[in-house]
Amino acid sequence: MSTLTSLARAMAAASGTAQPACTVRHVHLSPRPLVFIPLALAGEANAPLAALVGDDPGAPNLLVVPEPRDRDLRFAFAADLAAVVLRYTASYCADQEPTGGRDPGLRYADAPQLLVPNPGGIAFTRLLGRSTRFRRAEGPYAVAESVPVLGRWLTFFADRTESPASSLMLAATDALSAHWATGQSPAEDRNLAVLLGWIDPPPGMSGAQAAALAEDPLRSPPTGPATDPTFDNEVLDQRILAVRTARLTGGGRAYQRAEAALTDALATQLTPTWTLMWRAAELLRGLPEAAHVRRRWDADKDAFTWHAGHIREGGPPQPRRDGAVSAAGRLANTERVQEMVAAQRAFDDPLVMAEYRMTGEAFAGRVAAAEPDRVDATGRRRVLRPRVTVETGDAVLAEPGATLTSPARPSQKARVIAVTEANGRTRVLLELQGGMGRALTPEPGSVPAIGEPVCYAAFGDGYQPPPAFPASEDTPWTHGGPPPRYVPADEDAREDWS
Amino acid sequence: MTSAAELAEQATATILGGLAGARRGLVVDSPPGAGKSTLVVRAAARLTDAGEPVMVVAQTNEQVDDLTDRLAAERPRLAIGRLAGIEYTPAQRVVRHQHVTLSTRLADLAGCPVVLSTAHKWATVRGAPAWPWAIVDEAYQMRSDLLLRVAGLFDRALFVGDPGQLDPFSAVQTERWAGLSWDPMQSAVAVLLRHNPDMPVYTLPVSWRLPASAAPVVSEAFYPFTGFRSATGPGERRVAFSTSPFGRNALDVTLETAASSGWALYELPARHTVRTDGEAVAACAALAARIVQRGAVTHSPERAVAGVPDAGTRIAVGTAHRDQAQAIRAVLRAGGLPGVTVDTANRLQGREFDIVVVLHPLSGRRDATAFHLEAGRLCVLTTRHRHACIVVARAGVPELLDAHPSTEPVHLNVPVKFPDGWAANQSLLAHLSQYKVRAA
Amino acid sequence: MTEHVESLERRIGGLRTAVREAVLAGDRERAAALRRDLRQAEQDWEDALTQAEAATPQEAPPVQAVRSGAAQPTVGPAPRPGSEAREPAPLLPLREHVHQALSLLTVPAAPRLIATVHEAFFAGTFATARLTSLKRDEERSFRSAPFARPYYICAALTADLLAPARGLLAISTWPMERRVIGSLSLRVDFLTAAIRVVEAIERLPGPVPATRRLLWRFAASIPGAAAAAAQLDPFAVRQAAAAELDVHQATDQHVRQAAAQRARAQLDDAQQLFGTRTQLAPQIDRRRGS
Amino acid sequence: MTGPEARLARLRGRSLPRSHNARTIAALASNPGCARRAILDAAGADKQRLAAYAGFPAPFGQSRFALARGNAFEAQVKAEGAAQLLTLLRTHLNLPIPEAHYDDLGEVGGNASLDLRHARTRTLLARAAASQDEAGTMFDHPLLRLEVGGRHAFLEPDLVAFRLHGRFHVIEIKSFAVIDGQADGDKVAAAAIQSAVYVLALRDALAEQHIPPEAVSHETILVCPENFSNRPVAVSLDVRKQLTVLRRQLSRMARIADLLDLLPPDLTFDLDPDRDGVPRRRPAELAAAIRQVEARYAPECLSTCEMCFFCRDEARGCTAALGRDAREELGGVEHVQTVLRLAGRIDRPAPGTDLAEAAALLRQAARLRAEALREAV
Repeated sequence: MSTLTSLARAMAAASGTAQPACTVRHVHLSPRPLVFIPLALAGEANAPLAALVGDDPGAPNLLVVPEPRDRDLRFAFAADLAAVVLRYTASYCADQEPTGGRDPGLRYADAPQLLVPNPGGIAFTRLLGRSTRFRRAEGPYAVAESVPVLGRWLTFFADRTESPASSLMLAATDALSAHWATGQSPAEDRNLAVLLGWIDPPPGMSGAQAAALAEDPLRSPPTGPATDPTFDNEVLDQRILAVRTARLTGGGRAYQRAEAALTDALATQLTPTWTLMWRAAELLRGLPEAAHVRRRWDADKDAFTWHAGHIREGGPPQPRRDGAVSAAGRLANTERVQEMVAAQRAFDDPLVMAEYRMTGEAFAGRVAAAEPDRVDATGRRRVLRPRVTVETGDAVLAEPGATLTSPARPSQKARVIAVTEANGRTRVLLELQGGMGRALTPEPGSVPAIGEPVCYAAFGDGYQPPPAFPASEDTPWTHGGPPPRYVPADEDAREDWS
Repeated sequence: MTSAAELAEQATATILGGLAGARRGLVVDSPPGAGKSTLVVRAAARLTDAGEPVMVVAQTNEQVDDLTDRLAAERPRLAIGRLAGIEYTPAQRVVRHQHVTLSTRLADLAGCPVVLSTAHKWATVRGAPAWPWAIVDEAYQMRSDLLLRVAGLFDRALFVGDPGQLDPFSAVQTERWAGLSWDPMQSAVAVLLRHNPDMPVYTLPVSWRLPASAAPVVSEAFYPFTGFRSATGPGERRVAFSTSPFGRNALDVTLETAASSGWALYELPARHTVRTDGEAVAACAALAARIVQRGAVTHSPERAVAGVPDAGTRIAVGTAHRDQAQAIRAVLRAGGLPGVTVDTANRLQGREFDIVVVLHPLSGRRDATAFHLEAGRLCVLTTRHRHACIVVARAGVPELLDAHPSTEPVHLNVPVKFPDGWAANQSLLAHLSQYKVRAA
Repeated sequence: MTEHVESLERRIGGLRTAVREAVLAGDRERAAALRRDLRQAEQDWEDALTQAEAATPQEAPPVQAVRSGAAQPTVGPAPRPGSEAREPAPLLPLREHVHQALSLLTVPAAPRLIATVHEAFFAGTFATARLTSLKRDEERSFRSAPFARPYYICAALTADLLAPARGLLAISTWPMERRVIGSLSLRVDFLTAAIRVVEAIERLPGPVPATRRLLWRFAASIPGAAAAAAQLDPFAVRQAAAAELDVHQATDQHVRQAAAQRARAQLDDAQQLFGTRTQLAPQIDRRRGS
Repeated sequence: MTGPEARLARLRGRSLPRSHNARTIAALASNPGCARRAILDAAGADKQRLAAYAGFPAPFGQSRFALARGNAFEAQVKAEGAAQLLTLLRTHLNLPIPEAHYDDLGEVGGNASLDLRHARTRTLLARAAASQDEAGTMFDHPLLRLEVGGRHAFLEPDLVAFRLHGRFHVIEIKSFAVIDGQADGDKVAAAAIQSAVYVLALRDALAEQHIPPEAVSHETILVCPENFSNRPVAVSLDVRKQLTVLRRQLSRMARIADLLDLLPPDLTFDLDPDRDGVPRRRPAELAAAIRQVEARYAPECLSTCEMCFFCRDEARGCTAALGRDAREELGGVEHVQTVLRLAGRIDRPAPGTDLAEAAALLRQAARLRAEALREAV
């Protein structure tokens, strides 16, 4: 959030329609995402109730747990889900492409993408992954072979959502509200139906009106994983009870009838969201893709390729919690990536950059003066150090000595020599280095010309190397010493799920 | 009753004595200005005297240079190594010592029984034999994950730090690690003690910096469990003004109050403002300027000559946000007072001044946030001064605190952090309210 | 027929929405009224369908199912699939089943435990809800014709006030000492019950999964009885239970005997079986906290 | 009745008073700045009913499954003299084996009267605190009392445990899961502050018997299902922070009187029920009455307060409705329209006046936004 997005909210509130918060799309959107809409039984840690899942808008798979408190049926559900998810991920394990970078290798040419309605969907996925990935296909409480594999994939997707750079799994509400500002609070934006009401109201209706209507759980059922309490109390309860009783009294046609009734009821809660999800994808696709998105998606492809290999080679499942070293490594990495993504977003999107101009971390203006051929002879050898003076109306935080970067010339560093203010405008004298070719005269266009509109930011989108951490087996005494190696225990596989 | 000096000396003796028998090392909590650096230097000296090589870890080049300078002065014959990064520009106070070797590579410092550097630089050292001892300074500002990167370099360590100051911070979501004993977001000391609960923790009992007027207040608000006292007694630290005011405007009354009591609360009329509140900015600058104009002279028993804040170099203004600091700096520059230090709490950590003007983090706000409530922030701002602290705030801060919803999520197995910012703010405000001066 | 069913289904759908609207609007009265209509409609629908399916007699009419379910939602674990659950054979009345279970346990017990024990050892489940009414029937029968029956399913009494202890059933032929409950008695009885269950298991010809599950329920709450469900050894459970029993028994006995004497001295026959109730001036209704 | 009491009664009207409970007391900390909520709670008004009648029913209901799960779990850990709980306490508080007493305070001699239960609770707890021999270990559903704004509220912790030579521990049984050592932070926060309420009440009860507050531990025990199972697990909660906040907020309940003075003397939320209890008051009129008491709406209310939709509707057009951050970032300007007028240079406040700084901020934001959007196309 920033003053600019808040202003956009204010404008949306006044006008009754959502306002753009970005000018380009900052997330990757797969041409064939896997939409996953889970419903959970209220009051339970992670009791799947039903799910609508599939990569074809025209052909959703409806999975139902007719008896949500029944362990065996839950695993049956997990197996059904595995069938869909694993078929989908497998479909990306065919064509390969060479990886860029220092150590060239092969990676899968594209990666899967999971779309859930909201952050709750991500949390549910993480828990479902947690509750299935330690299971085993043999021994006590054996489950279908696909179940633990599903668990590891779901965990993988959920974990990736913690990386600001990843698009492997997206929550529709997050993706949408990152690109549009509504006239309501971020808390309310977490309701997909309402959010879409703002962004994409039906003809003849303002966004505000559409949103208000969408708040009625009868008109647009909650997008999960939580269900509407009145649905639980007035519909679901009887339907589940009917199924249970029919089962006790020997199944047969009564059971089929009861189960069908339950399935219908759950379908009424899920199908509206299915439509919303594909509409959301469509809207996002409508935005032009930001320049850096492709590069970030490549990293996602690498991650996907690595994990697929890890599973294929029989590597262990993800641990319950991070060890000391992996926790520190993950934090450092996330911080690095977050900084990088923030910079990339600003460089790709003037509206995002405007937020930094607001705070003075960046400024834009026109080149008022330039010495493109200036050569610095003070050092051992003469070097090309052109100077430009940028005049701007923006606030400027940068102080002499600071190094700035321009989205137009990311490979070029600009050192602040002087900052002077005159009648409300600021003049910044910059000395340029790099990105001008080898000679003592700059390549054409490599130095901003007088009158050229330019923007300079206190941050660059350059790559910082990850910090080095000790190997996990060298965890020092300050952090509890080396952790025990993971050995799959029967206890893991046996863990109740009731 | 024993004198402050004796108390402090006893404590230091115990700590230095404790070094010998320490299995893994020990932790020393140091309230503001309690002689943390002195202890570090003496410990380093003591260990090297005993023939034990020592690596000294501090958090910033600034801190490393200070320690290097002081150690060099304390041990003129000791070969001292200053390990630095490539981008480091050597400080005069370091290079002037001939027995200090400066290098970017540890190999070049092989001959030095003691090597000082920043944690980040140490973290890049690989394959060196383990040091028998490390001294880690500002350990509460050091993050657990940074300690993880350097801890492999030493067998035992003396961790010194101020538990009351700002906690390590991260811009990313960290719930994932909540409750883990090695949560990378903890401070180095926190993670250390959770894995070595038997490690002895000492406290330095005397603040040399804070005056008698501040020690009890600060101690109660920010160090509820380990109290401390001031080295100087009531009235021993004085502020006098070489000129007397013409009228009695609010600024001068505030100065007088601060001079006589060590505290003052300059209260602007209640108003919700934008983050950089022009009036508050002006007030902070005006107060700082006025201190200089009035030729404030500070007397303290331990200093032979009275410190004269020439052009305000002994004066600082502290804020919560960078843009606030910048605005105040601009006004002071325009007013011909570039000497006055203006900075945020984060940057003022570990620094010391005679008189400090504080723009209260909650001044003019509608809602308090975790950031603005953080005990450490207020603690840093109100513990930089040797003589007096003037807090500038809009009226209504107590109401703001009372209206503050306390609904932060609670994570299991996470030790509760004390003091709680909300409570600390309440208690400090209660004290300040006695020294309130309403802006004219 | 079918169009009748379909119109019913439309009506049901409409009513469901109406009910939820009423609930959402906070209109409790209207919601209740609509629910009544809904239940009626649902029953008509079921009836219609069962008529249509009259050809399949082996199937118990689900009408009951839905109605009873609608009357009171079940709380607690659902019957597991495959556990060949069936109502107890009609030849034995409910009180007999309870008597069987209690006699096995030899201590006052709560309906849920009674039901589980019975299911484990005598195959056959019954809704615990039915047990609460059972005690009332027994009291009525006793008061109309005292001691007409060989035994009554009666209450356990609180040691201090000799009032019926919440949710405990006992057998009238037990000595009063066994039927009064001091502050340690529930623990003592729990351990005793554990031992009885072990003995019962040892009497069984072969292993019965249900009984092991029951035993684990006990073992898990007795120090040193068993590390995990996997290595559950009846003998060890008995040892552990006995060991802890030794710690409590004397203290508990002491309290119980004293209470029992008071009961015999102060209470009439009916009260001795079903307890007394502390009478009070009617309280003005205050909603409970928490 | 006179003074605030009478005043509150008049506000409540003829409906039954809803006395405070742990949840409403805990709520004191969730939006302490809101006079409307403070008054309605103090008056014991049925917020759910009022909001619904005024046309803004609360958005949240309780699912039957959640309730069932909650009750089932509590029943399970308390079955057979709280056998499962006892096992947990033995390891968690290293409770000695002989300490296995269980006293059911849910009713007294088959009578569930609150006063009777409260009296008995006090006697038993006092006896336990005083005597050195086994005088109770687990007290099931003791009934405590806490003074809130001059009125007594009855409070019913799930269970209070007492350890010989030790202290009382408040035990809260919740049915949300603890998975790999962590649980939903908001649910835990709610549980923690509720436990803190019980700690206060318990300390009060014992204080009457001159037993020092330390007798009640500030470490309360949370009992939850572990991972995905029904197996209970116990975790300690240090509720010192929550206690500080609660004490402060309770001490501020006195200000209710001052708040009342600000209200028109004839103000009431009575629904004017007829003989069969059917309300006759015009909803619009009730709404007007409620609006007389100032609210402090924030989107956070949407998950915590029954009045939220009412207040949100009232706050429409205010920056507060966009969230605390948004309002802050919009320079704290009260109304959306003002924001836009300032941003669009329609209003130009003179320098030094209240809105001048906000205006500058918003103008710059508007300028940058416009520029960026122009640049994009």
